[in-house]
Amino acid sequence: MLRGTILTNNPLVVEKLGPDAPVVYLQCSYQALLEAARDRIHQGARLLTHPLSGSVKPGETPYKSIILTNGKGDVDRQSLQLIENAIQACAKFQQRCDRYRPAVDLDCRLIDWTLLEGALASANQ
Amino acid sequence: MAKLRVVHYINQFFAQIGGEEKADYPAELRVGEVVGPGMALMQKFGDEAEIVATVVCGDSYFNENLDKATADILEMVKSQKPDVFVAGPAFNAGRYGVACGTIAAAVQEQLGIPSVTGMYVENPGADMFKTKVYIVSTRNSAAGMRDAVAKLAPLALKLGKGEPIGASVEEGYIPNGVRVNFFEKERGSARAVKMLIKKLAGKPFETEFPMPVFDRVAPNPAVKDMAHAKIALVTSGGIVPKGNPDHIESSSASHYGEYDIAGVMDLTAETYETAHGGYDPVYANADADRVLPVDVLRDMEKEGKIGELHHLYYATVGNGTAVASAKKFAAEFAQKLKADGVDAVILTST
Amino acid sequence: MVKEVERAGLPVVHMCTVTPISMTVGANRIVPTIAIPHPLGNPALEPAEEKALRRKLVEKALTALQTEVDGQTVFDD
Amino acid sequence: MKLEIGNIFIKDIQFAAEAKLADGVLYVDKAALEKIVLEDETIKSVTFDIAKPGESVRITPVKDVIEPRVKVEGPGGIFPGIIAKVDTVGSGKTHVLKGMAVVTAGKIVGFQEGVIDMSGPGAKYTPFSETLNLVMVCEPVEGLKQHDYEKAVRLAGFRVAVALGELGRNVAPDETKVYETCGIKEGIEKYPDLPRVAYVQMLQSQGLLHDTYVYGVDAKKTLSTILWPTETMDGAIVSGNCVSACDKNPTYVHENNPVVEDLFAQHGKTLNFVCQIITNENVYLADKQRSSDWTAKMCRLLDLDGVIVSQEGFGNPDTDLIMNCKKIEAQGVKTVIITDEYAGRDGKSQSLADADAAADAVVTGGNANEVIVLPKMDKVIGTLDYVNKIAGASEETLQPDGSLVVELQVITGATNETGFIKLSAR
Repeated sequence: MLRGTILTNNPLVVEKLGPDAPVVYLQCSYQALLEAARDRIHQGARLLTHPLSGSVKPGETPYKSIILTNGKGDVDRQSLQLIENAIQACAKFQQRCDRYRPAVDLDCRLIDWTLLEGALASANQ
Repeated sequence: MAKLRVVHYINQFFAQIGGEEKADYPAELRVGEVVGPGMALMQKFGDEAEIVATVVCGDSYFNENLDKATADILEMVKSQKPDVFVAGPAFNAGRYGVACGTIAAAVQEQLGIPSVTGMYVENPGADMFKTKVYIVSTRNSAAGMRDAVAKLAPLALKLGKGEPIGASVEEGYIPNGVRVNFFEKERGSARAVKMLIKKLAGKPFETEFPMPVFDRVAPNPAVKDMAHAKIALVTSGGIVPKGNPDHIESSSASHYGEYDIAGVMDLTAETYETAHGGYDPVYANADADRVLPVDVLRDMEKEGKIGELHHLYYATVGNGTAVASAKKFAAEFAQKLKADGVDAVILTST
Repeated sequence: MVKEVERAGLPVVHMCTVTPISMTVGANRIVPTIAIPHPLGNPALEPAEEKALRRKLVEKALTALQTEVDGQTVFDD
Repeated sequence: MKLEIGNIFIKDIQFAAEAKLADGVLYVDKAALEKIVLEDETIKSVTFDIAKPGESVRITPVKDVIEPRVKVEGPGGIFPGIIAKVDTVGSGKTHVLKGMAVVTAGKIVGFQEGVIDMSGPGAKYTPFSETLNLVMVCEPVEGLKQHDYEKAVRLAGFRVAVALGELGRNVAPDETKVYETCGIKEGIEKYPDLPRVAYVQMLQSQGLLHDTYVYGVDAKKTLSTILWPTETMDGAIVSGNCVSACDKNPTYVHENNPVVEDLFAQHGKTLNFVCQIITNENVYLADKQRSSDWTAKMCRLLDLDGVIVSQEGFGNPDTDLIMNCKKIEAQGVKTVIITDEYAGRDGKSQSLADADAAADAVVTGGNANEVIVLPKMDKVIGTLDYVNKIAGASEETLQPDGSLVVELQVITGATNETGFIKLSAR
C-alpha cells in the first residue's frame, strides 16, 4: 500500500484508483499542480516521483500526477530543487493543450496515468 | 546597394593622441575621418560598408564623466545616422573595454542602432556588457588586431544588414547566454570521444554547455559594536506594504521594492503582505514578521541591543534557486545601504 | 543577492531555511530558519511563543554578524 | 567478443512481384509484407510507401525507424527476446541493408509527433532524410487500446525489418567491418597503457510511449547492467518510445549507436573500450537513485578511467543524467555527457532541468525549442490532421500556404542525445 499522497489534476487517476486511494484531486492547471506540490515540499513532504515525468512537455498536456510523502519537518533539498526547476521549465513551452480536441484530451489523461502507474508499481514493491 | 554607414569609436591611444597622459581627452567627433584601427576595418568592409565618422574619447574622460560623455557621444553618433556602430576593439585595456561596452550598449538601446565591440574575455567590460551587445573575443593585446578585425568586420556587416547572427563559436563573439543552434563539422558522439580523451589526458577541453557558475566573495569583518550599529533588513521573501504599491511581480520580478519602515513597530496582516509567488503566502500574509522580523528588531533597538534599525528595507521575490536576476538589484541597493551608513545587513529568505 | 551585499563591503547574515542553497548562493554567515513559508515564525505556536522563537533566531543572526568567519559558516549551535 | 558487420549498400527500393536483393536494389513484395504485418489481428490494414532522399515528401507522425539486418553466423538472431529467441547476440557475422530504413508511421495518440522531410530545410535536421525509407502506416482494428496499438505497430516494424534483412543473407557485402572488445583481464594485458573507457547509455523508461526494451525486457524493470558493445548492433536494444521525436532514440540509432561506433574507432589506439553500461530513466525517484548508484558502482568495479554518458528525452532524464555524472565523477571516473537543450524559443531560458558543477564536459545536440519553417511538400505519407497538436507546434503551425511553423522538437532525430547528428548550440 502506498505511503504517501498522489497529487493530481487528472480525473482518470481518481477513476482508476478509486475512492480509498490517497489521492488529492485538484482542479487546476499543470503549473498550479506543480505549485501545490511545492507548497507541500515546503512543509516537509518529499517527492517520490519526478515532477517532469514524461516527455510530453508542459503546455502540451494539461495533466500531471505527482507522488509525495506525507512527511512534515525539514525541507528536502533535492525535492525542492526538482520542483523549482520544473516550475521554471513551464515558462519555456508554448501553451497549446487548451486547443486539443476531446479525444486528444483523453490521450493526455491516459499517458499521465500510465506514467503514474509505472511509478506506483515501483512504490508498491 | 549603397554602402552601410558605420560610426567607429576609439580611445586616445588608438587615435594616436597619446597614452595615459592624454587619457582625459574629451569626446570628439571626426566626420569623414577613418582613424587607426578604422583603416583595417575599412579594408575588411570592402565595398559593403564605410566608416563615415570616428568618435575619439579619452578613457579617463569617459569613465570620469560617464553620464555626460555617454550623452555627448550618443548625440554625435545620432547625427551621423549610421547603420551600425563599432567600438574598439579594446583588447585587455580595462577602462577602454568598459567605455566600449557602455557606449555600444547605449547606442543600441537608446538609438536602436545595432552595435558591436571587441575585447579580451578577461577585460572587465566583457563580463559587464556581454549580455547587452555582441562582443567579439580578441587576444589580450593589440598584437591581435588582425584577428580581431577579421571577426569584428563581418559581424558588423551582418548586424548592419539585419541578418541573423549565428552561434558564438561561428561568429567569434563572447557567449552571451543566448543559445543558438548551428551545425558542427563532426557529429556529437565523435566530439564527446575527443573531449573525453582530452579530459583523461588532463589537457584543456571546452564544454559545449557551461553549467551555471557560482563565484565566492570573502566575508567582511564582524561588527564590533552592535549596540551602536545600524542594521538594515533585506528580504527575498517579497514582503511589501499591503496592496503591493510598486506592483512587484510574483516571480522573475523586473524591479525591487524600497520601503520606509520609520515608526513601524510591527508588521500586521492589515499593513503588510507578500508578493512572492514561490511559496504558500498564507503564513506571511497573516504576519509578515515571520519573514521580515521588524517587531523583534524594534524591541532590540529599544533595549539598546542594536544601535538602530535602518528606516528603509529592500524586498525582492528571488527564489533560492534563481539568483541571476536578483544580482543586479542587490548590487544597486547595497550601494544605497552603504551610502546610508548601514553597518550590517540581515537578509532573510524563504 | 547576499553575495552582492557582501561585495559592497557590508557584513551580511543570511537567514534561510534550506542552508545548502544558501551555501550555493555564496553566503558566508548563515543562520538556519524554521520553514520556507514562515522562516522566522511558526504558526503552530502561541503568538508570544512565536515571537520568542523569532527573537532567538534574530539574536543568533546578530551573534553571527559579531563573529569573525573566514569562510562559509552555518550558525546552527 | 567479435562481430563482423557486412554492409550491403542499398541504392534503390522498388515494389515488385518477387522480393529480392540484387545489385544493390531492394525489390519489395508488398503483398508478402502485408501478410507479415497482418499476422497480428489487432492491425486492420497496412499501407506501404517509398520515400527517397531529395523527394518532396513528408513522413509523419513517425513512430520508429528500423534498419534491416540479418544474423549470418553466430548465436542468436536480430532483435533477441522480441523476434528472435533470447540468445546472447553480438558475435559472429551480421549483414546490414545499409542506406535504407523501415519507418513505421501512424497516429497512436493524438499529440504524437515525428516529422521526416525528405527534402527542403527540414531535411538537414533529420538523419533519416538520407536513407531510402520504406514507410508502413498501420491502421488498428476498431476500439484497440493505445497500449496494444503501440505494441502492435512496434512489433510489426521489427517483423518487416527482419523479413527484409533476410533478403541480404546470401548477398556478398560491399564493405566489412570488424568490431572486437575483450574481457577485463585480457584488456588490461593487451592495452596496459590505455585509459579504460565505457559507454553509459541511459534508456528512456517512463511508461507508455516512453519505453525501451532490452532483450525483450522493459527497461524500467531492470537494474543497470553491462553489455558487450556489439550486442546492440544485433538489435539487443529496441525502442518503444514515440514521444519527444527530436531526442528519442529510434531503434535505428540503437543498432547504429554512434557512441559505440566512435569509441570503437579509438579502441586500441587512444583508449580501451571496456564495455557498454545501460541504465534507465524511471519516474520514481528511488529508482533513479538506485540506478545511478549502480552505474557508478560498476564504473568503479570495472576500474574505469572515463565514460561517455548519453541521455534520452526531456526533463525527468536531466535528473538521471546529472545523478549519473555526479556519482561517477565522485568515484574518480571522468565523464563526458551528451544532452540536448530546451532553452526556449529565444534561447534565453535555462537549458536543462538540472545542473551540477561536476558536469564540466558537456556535448549538446542543440536547442529543441528553436523555430523552423517547413515548406509544403507535394506528398504526405501518414497524416497531417494532427499537426496542430504535435509537440513543438502551435496554433499557427499550419500556414495558409501549407508550410508548417514548428520547433525542432517535432523533427525525428533533430537533437539526438547520443550524438548521432551534427547539430549543436552555443
